[in-house]
Amino acid sequence: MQFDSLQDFLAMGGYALYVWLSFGVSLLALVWVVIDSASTHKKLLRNAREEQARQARIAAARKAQALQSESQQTGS
Amino acid sequence: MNTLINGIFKRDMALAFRQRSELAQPLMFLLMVITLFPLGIGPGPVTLQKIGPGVIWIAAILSSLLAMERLFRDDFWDGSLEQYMLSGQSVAAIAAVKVLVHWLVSFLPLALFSPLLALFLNLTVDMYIALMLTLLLGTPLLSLVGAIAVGLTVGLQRGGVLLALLLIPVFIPLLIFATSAVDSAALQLPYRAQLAIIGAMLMLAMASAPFAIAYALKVSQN
Amino acid sequence: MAGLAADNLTCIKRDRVLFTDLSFCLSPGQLIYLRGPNGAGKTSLLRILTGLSAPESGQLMLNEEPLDKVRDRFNQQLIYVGHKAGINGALTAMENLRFWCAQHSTDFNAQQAYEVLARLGLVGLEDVPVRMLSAGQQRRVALSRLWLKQAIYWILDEPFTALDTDGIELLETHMREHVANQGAIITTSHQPLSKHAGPFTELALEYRL
Amino acid sequence: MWKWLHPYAKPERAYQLCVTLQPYFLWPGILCLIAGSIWGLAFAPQDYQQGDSFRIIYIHVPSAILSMSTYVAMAIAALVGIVWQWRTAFMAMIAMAPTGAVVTFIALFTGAAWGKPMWGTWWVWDARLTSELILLFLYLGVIALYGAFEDKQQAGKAAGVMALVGVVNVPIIHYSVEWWNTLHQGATISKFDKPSIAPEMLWPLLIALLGLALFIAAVTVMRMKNEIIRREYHRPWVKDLAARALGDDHAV
Repeated sequence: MQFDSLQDFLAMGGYALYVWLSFGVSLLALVWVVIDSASTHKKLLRNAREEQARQARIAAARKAQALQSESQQTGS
Repeated sequence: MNTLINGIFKRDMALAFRQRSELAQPLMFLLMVITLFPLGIGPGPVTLQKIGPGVIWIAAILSSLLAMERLFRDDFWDGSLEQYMLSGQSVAAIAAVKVLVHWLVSFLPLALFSPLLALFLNLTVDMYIALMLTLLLGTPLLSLVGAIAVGLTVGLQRGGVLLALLLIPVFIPLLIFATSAVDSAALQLPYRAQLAIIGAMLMLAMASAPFAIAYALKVSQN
Repeated sequence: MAGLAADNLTCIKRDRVLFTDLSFCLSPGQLIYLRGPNGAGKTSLLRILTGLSAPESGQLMLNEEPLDKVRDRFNQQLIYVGHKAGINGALTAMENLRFWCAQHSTDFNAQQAYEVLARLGLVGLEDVPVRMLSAGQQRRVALSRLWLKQAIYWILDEPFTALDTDGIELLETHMREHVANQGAIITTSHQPLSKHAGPFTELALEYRL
Repeated sequence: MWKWLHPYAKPERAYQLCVTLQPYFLWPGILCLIAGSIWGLAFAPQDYQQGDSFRIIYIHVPSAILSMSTYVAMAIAALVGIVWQWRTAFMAMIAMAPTGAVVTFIALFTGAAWGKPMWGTWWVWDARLTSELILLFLYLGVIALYGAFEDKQQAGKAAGVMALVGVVNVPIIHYSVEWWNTLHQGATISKFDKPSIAPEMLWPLLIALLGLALFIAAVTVMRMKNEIIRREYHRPWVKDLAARALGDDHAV
């Protein structure tokens, strides 16, 4: 340990502002990248599920339409 | 070879002469930007001489960004580019010829303009010669490297600002070496080293850029 | 199978599957009429056939050889008329054709070009910048390539757009003659081909989600 | 090697690989970063000239080194993608870009914060800082170009070409800026001219460097997963994945 006390450590020999600012901003930036990647991941998965649901709806609608036209033909 | 000369070179030349006014616009822009500096900074001859080389080169790079955009734009939108690609000629060779024509019609006039610019910014004769040499060596490099980015952005609706964002950082070394050559000339120092470096970069670009442009155009076609 | 064969082509554009495992063959002496609703991938298919864009999977064969190997030979035997006409508006019709012929290593004969333009109803408009012409006249200039270059394969994307009935008949007749001379054509069109076009094979693409 | 790597050109396999690799990069990376920082901040000896302000080195130098290497890695990925038409390579490339840009930003910021006590001003046109700034521009250019295309396949190729153009330029920029710096240098002494560094100072630096490298790899892998999903969202395996990952918060 290069410092005698916690106060000393935090003061960084008078350079506290610069040292802690550097480390703080770097930490924030790195954390931000991780959070951004993780939240994008969630969002994309959600999009994918919505897209699949949309596809299913379209398929169902088409099937219904096909059935309807078929029954009309047999009816007439 | 014949097909390149008759099909591309003569065509682009004919088009350039038909669109003279559009070609002149970047040159006028250059002239006006350079006029702004004495007005904004003050007309002191010493100051002007000090900032002159940098100002001329920065203005040249900015106006080249404006001029560059039309390199493939019309051909892309009217479908001529598709026809080039199906002509059986190498796209790299076609791109090289187009860049050559573009350089001849939009950068060579700039070199002819430069005595006027030197006069405006109070450059000495030595500096003027160095400026001329760097322009002659450096502007083909601008054209070749710029054409890669133009090829990439040609299919985008709003490619103009993006083109500048892509190209300005890439042009920084050229700016540094070219202005340093002119500065050396001002101090009566030799500047062959700077010219040699610009020449080396130009050789590298001449050897590789046409293929990169061809690939970029293919990507844009997709 | 001589001709241009498509083998299991799949095309995905912007995450949408346009078609999968499409196989067909375009042989000399054949006219294929490519049909399908908007967005079915007709233009994409034609661009894949020309080599302008690459399919997601599958390959193209020319006379049983992979097309990538014989691309130059294929280009010599290909005329593509796309959505975009490939005509520069600032140049005249004659200039456009002359430069195009030079690019495509085709001999250019001014006399012949005048005749072709005359046949297409463009007498007196040969030396006018093309942007002054109407849309239909510009289309005719683009189509005059079909008379100027000798090529087996014609790939035509909506060639009838903006043409009047006379123009359509002229082009259809020319297509029939070309097929009769062992030419091969694949074309798309909004309206069905008429009897002038001669016999044709239909290839239908569906719109899929 | 090509035969061995090829299965990973398939998106699903590549995704699985990313999932497997992620923890091996992320946790050791974070661990090393923490260890390097604490060692550097609390236990490494003071610099006899710069006092405690030199401790910024433990974040500045690793980020400066890795910002350059990330760009080179990006260009290598782009080259692989272009030469072998390997789509996953473009995804890897674009996954690295934002991370690289953030690391470049860190190098710039810490450089400025270090410069203030040393030079009395936040920004000095020092050779290293200037090259970092231009490097940041190059990163931003690649990201902007990628974002400008709707078709992400096309976007990847275009951004790849730009990354290659940039990487040819990186050494040229570096030397040109150094040249320019020596021409225009005033009284500033470069803070990076250290003839030799004491081993007690060097070890934490190396650990921090390793930690940041692993961290960048971890984030790259995370973002690559995103890129794969973005392009494959219509495939059934993504559906299963979404069901598994989001199954519990379905009600929300």
